[in-house]
Amino acid sequence: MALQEFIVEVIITNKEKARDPVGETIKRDLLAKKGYDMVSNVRSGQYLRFNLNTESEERAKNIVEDLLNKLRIYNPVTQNFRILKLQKES
Amino acid sequence: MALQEFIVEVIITNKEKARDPVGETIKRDLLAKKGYDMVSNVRSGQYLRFNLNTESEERAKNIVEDLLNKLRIYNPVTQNFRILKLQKES
Amino acid sequence: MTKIKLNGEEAHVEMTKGEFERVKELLGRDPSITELGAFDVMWSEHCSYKSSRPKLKLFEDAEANYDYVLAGPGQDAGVIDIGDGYALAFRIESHNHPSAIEPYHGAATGIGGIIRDILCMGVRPIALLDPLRFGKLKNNPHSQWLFKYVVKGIADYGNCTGIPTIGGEVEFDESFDSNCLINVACIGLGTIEDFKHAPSRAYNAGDYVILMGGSTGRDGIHGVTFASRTLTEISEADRPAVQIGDPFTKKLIIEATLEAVKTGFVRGLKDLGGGGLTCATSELTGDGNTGAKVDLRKVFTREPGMTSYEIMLSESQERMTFIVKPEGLDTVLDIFRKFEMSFAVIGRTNDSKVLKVFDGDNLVVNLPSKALSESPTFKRQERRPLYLDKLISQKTPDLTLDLEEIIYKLIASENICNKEWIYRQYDHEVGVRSVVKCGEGDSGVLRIIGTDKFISASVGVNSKHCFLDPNEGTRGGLVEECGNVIANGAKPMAMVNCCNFGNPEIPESFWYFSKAVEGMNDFCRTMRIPIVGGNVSFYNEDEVKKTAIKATPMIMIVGLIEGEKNIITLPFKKAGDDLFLIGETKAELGGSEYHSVIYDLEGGIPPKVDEAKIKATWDIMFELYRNGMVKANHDVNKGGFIITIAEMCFKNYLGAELDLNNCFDENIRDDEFLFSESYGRFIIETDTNDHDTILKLAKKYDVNVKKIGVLISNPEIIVKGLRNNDIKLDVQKLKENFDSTIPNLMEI
Amino acid sequence: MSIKIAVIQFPGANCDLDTIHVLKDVMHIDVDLIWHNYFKESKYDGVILPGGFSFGDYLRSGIIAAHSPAIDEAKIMVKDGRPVIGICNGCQILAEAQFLPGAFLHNESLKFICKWINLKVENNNTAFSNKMNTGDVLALPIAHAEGRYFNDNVEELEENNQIVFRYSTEKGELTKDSNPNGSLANIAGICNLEQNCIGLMPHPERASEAIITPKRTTHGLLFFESIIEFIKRRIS
Ligand SMILES: Nc1ncnc2c1ncn2[C@@H]1O[C@H](COP(=O)(O)OP(=O)(O)O)[C@@H](O)[C@H]1O
Ligand SMILES: [Mg+2]
Repeated sequence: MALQEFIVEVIITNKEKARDPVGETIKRDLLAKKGYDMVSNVRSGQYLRFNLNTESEERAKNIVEDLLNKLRIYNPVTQNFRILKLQKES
Repeated sequence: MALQEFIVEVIITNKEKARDPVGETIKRDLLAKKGYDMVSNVRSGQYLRFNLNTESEERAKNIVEDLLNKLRIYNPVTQNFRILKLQKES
Repeated sequence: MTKIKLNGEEAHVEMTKGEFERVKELLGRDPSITELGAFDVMWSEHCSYKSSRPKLKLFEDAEANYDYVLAGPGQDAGVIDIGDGYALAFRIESHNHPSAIEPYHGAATGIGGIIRDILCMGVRPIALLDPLRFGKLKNNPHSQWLFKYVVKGIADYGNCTGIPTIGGEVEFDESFDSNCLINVACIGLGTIEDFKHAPSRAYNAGDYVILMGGSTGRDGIHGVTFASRTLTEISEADRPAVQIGDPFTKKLIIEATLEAVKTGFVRGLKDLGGGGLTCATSELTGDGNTGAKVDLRKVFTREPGMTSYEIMLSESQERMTFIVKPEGLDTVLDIFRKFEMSFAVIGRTNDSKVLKVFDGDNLVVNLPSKALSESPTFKRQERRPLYLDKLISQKTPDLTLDLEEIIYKLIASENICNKEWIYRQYDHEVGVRSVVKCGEGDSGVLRIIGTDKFISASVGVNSKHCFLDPNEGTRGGLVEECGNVIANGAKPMAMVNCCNFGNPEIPESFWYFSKAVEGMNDFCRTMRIPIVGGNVSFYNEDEVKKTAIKATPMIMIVGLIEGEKNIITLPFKKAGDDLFLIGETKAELGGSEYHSVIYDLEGGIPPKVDEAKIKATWDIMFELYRNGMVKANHDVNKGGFIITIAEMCFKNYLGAELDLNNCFDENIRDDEFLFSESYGRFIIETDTNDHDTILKLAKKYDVNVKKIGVLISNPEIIVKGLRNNDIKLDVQKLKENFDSTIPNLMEI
Repeated sequence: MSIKIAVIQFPGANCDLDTIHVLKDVMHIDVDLIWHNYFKESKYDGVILPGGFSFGDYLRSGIIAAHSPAIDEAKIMVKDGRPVIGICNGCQILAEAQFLPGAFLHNESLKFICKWINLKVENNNTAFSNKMNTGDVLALPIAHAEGRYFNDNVEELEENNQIVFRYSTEKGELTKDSNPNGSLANIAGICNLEQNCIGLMPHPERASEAIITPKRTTHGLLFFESIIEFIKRRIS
């Protein structure tokens, strides 16, 4: 099968228990600067984008999941990850 | 109008023409060395998730765009941001 | 921007029409587009010092006049011989403009640049310093944002490369609101052998030219633009104006470079900074009186389709050029391979004295090696600003406020308060050399492992004083920075400076530069301190207010301490000891913190410097040191000696009882005495037994020395003998005020 | 009997030379500095992973170095009971390599912190603490951005005696103020079940010579002496 380029995007966030000082600080700043009290929560995380040449979207996703786990790109002790819906880049 | 809770997710990355040493290092020193040659590029970035109580999705998005700019959460000189499609959290 | 005609097309360049004519004359033909770009960049103010060079000629003789100076102005860094076979290199540079738009990456790449300058002297970078200027923090989110991310940028880059930031300085003042000053300094240590191995010149024909480090991208190209077409498809908007630093790669470059230098096969070394490969290849061959043939297709690029113009002018970070002996090529390349550094052999030197750059088969640059460094200079007009007379004639208002309140307020001022918020973020101990650490003394003191020698470094200047009188203010800055190293027991050895001024085309701005340089030159000649390097940053203007920044000729002094026992520290040690004020206190409140914090006043005559008196003060200090009589020392500057004493009380939580009767002359007011910023003063702690000897020495050296009090165990400062009521200050409260200012402003 | 120690040089390590300096120049121990790709365990009685920023600490402190071939070698050493010590970044690497339980997160303040702290000895049975007494309070500096220890299960660590050092006051009290980075239960150093693999965030190599310590102490030496003592006991 011909190879195609796929883009897989991943978001890694801290588990709730591990706290998220970045999010907490942004929230505190927002409230301190007033006018943004409608924001009730901020969480931060890490974003990674992989370009892969594979046979299918499915396969691309599987590879990324595999490398996230095998290479511990996220740390399962403290973090979760989520793969974003594939969006064809413009 | 009644307020509703919306979740707005943002991804901040360095502009494509700017370097991204984190992504480069992940690719060169981790993926390439562990045999993931199908990965042709890695970019890193920051992820932020805001919970807001507003009248509408549109308004929620506007507020987030406004605060990203006003509070200099991203720097337009070197970075871009992108708001993800609203996804109802499970 | 100037419009010129090149090959029938209209192009926009930074250079003037006259300069373009000069280029054509030099070549006897039209330049190629790559050559034009090369001249445009190399003849820019930043690279060529065309406005400042005529003035900086004053400094040229350091190498000839001081036997311990190994490299003086004109080299990538100044280098001195500190004995025992060791060489010390140091330099200071500005990164103001990039940091003002992107504080994090701007400051980080500033650190990256200064490290490269030191590295290309063949020595290991062992310390960083960071004198900074911002607008006031209070009620100014923009200043807070700049300050926060500049400090983080310096921290992340310095910490990651494993070079301790051992000191710095910061002032907050409205004139820096939109144009902050980010100056960074680096010190390197190596053997004299190391230094000799790595001249930044290519002296020999037949050596290999190697590019090592990060890949070459389109960053930082200040393009010559054509009216009718863009240079490449990539539009300006897609080019990031500010570069992204990569401290990890820099760390590997440092280690790989030092290991390569140790082999003895490296014959020349040059970093790639402003002007990129153009600057590196032309300076290596031009200064070495050789030529070279270089092929740009060998350069490893980050993006496809880069033109020769772009490759030659790219300012991508983290790259070095090596000139390597043919027989050592494999050895050197193996070292690069070990560190997994990218590299390319891009050419060879020859004795043609011509730099030929090929893009595959196309000859794109064909210039005499020296041509690019032969920029024209400008004789700029200078004129003293008219507003100064009015400013200087301003008087200190009558003293009606409570002195205690004033002191509590002064010690909390942004310019005086504790700077711990900054240096806690810096790894100031990596390298296991830091003996006097940040906040523990007036200077940073490093040991030279394996010897009983120590170096001391301090950086700064008082921008308010320089604004009112650039000559006195600059000489004052020298007194203060020398005073800082002397306070820790060191002898000042050499100076480097970073001149931050406004637009040199405006006579008033150029006058500031001119007077500052004259001040530096006069002082350093009189005091026998070699000026071994510098950097000039012009065009520092507030675009909103259309005014220049306060003139800031940043001074860095490096000193030497022989023997651990001669290191002096700042904190008071023991109740019962005597306190002496060394040096004369005059009614000099012009440009003081007292004026600005208490009266919001910017005027008055700033303190004057009398070199003869300063010399005598230093002499007596060194004699006191030789006699082992000084238990603590801190020089006096912003806020006056009462602030100095308070700072000395904090660490060991001691107090002081001062009796100022007979200490100051009749017609000086209490506030003038307490808050004067007269230069060249120290507060020292001594044993009561030494009292008489000290006063005898004062006579011998004809220095104003007054016992002003004693240390007490109760943590309070009591001041008697004023014309007003006695003062009683709580050391705890002083410390709280001193400590809380920056955290309160920054940590919301 | 000659004892030989290895200090691994990961790309981006920056306390490697400092550690070598203390072992070699101050303690006169036979020690090699070895580039991570070249490290072979068989010649060594113990190994130290020094501080710094391996691979720039990009992605997460220690994670990329945890995939280095040097870690496979170190694993052999952990298994057969030789001391494997991680200091600061080395400690983060050992956690990412799962030699040690838990993880190190960004400091609560989100800032890099360089300062002297007090460290209380909780377990003096390990390869890195046997020259100390339980309850001793030592002066050491920290210098890190990601030092906040986290683990799902502290009780288990406590039961197994895996908490070796904690941040404390000068008197040994475990207060919130004495915890510089928000570490769980003030934890500053941990070990594996066998107590031969230890990770410590503070820097003993910066506290081993009186001239560079604020109170002229040399507490850092106790750590390195413990390694030697552990090796001697093991060999004999
Ligand atoms: N920008 C900075 N970076 C690092 N250290 C700094 C900075 N500014 C001030 N410091 C440190 O804070 C301490 C006090 O600085 P300063 O108030 O300028 O000294 P002085 O008492 O000589 O005027 C010194 O150790 C100095 O090195
Ligand atoms: Mg001082």
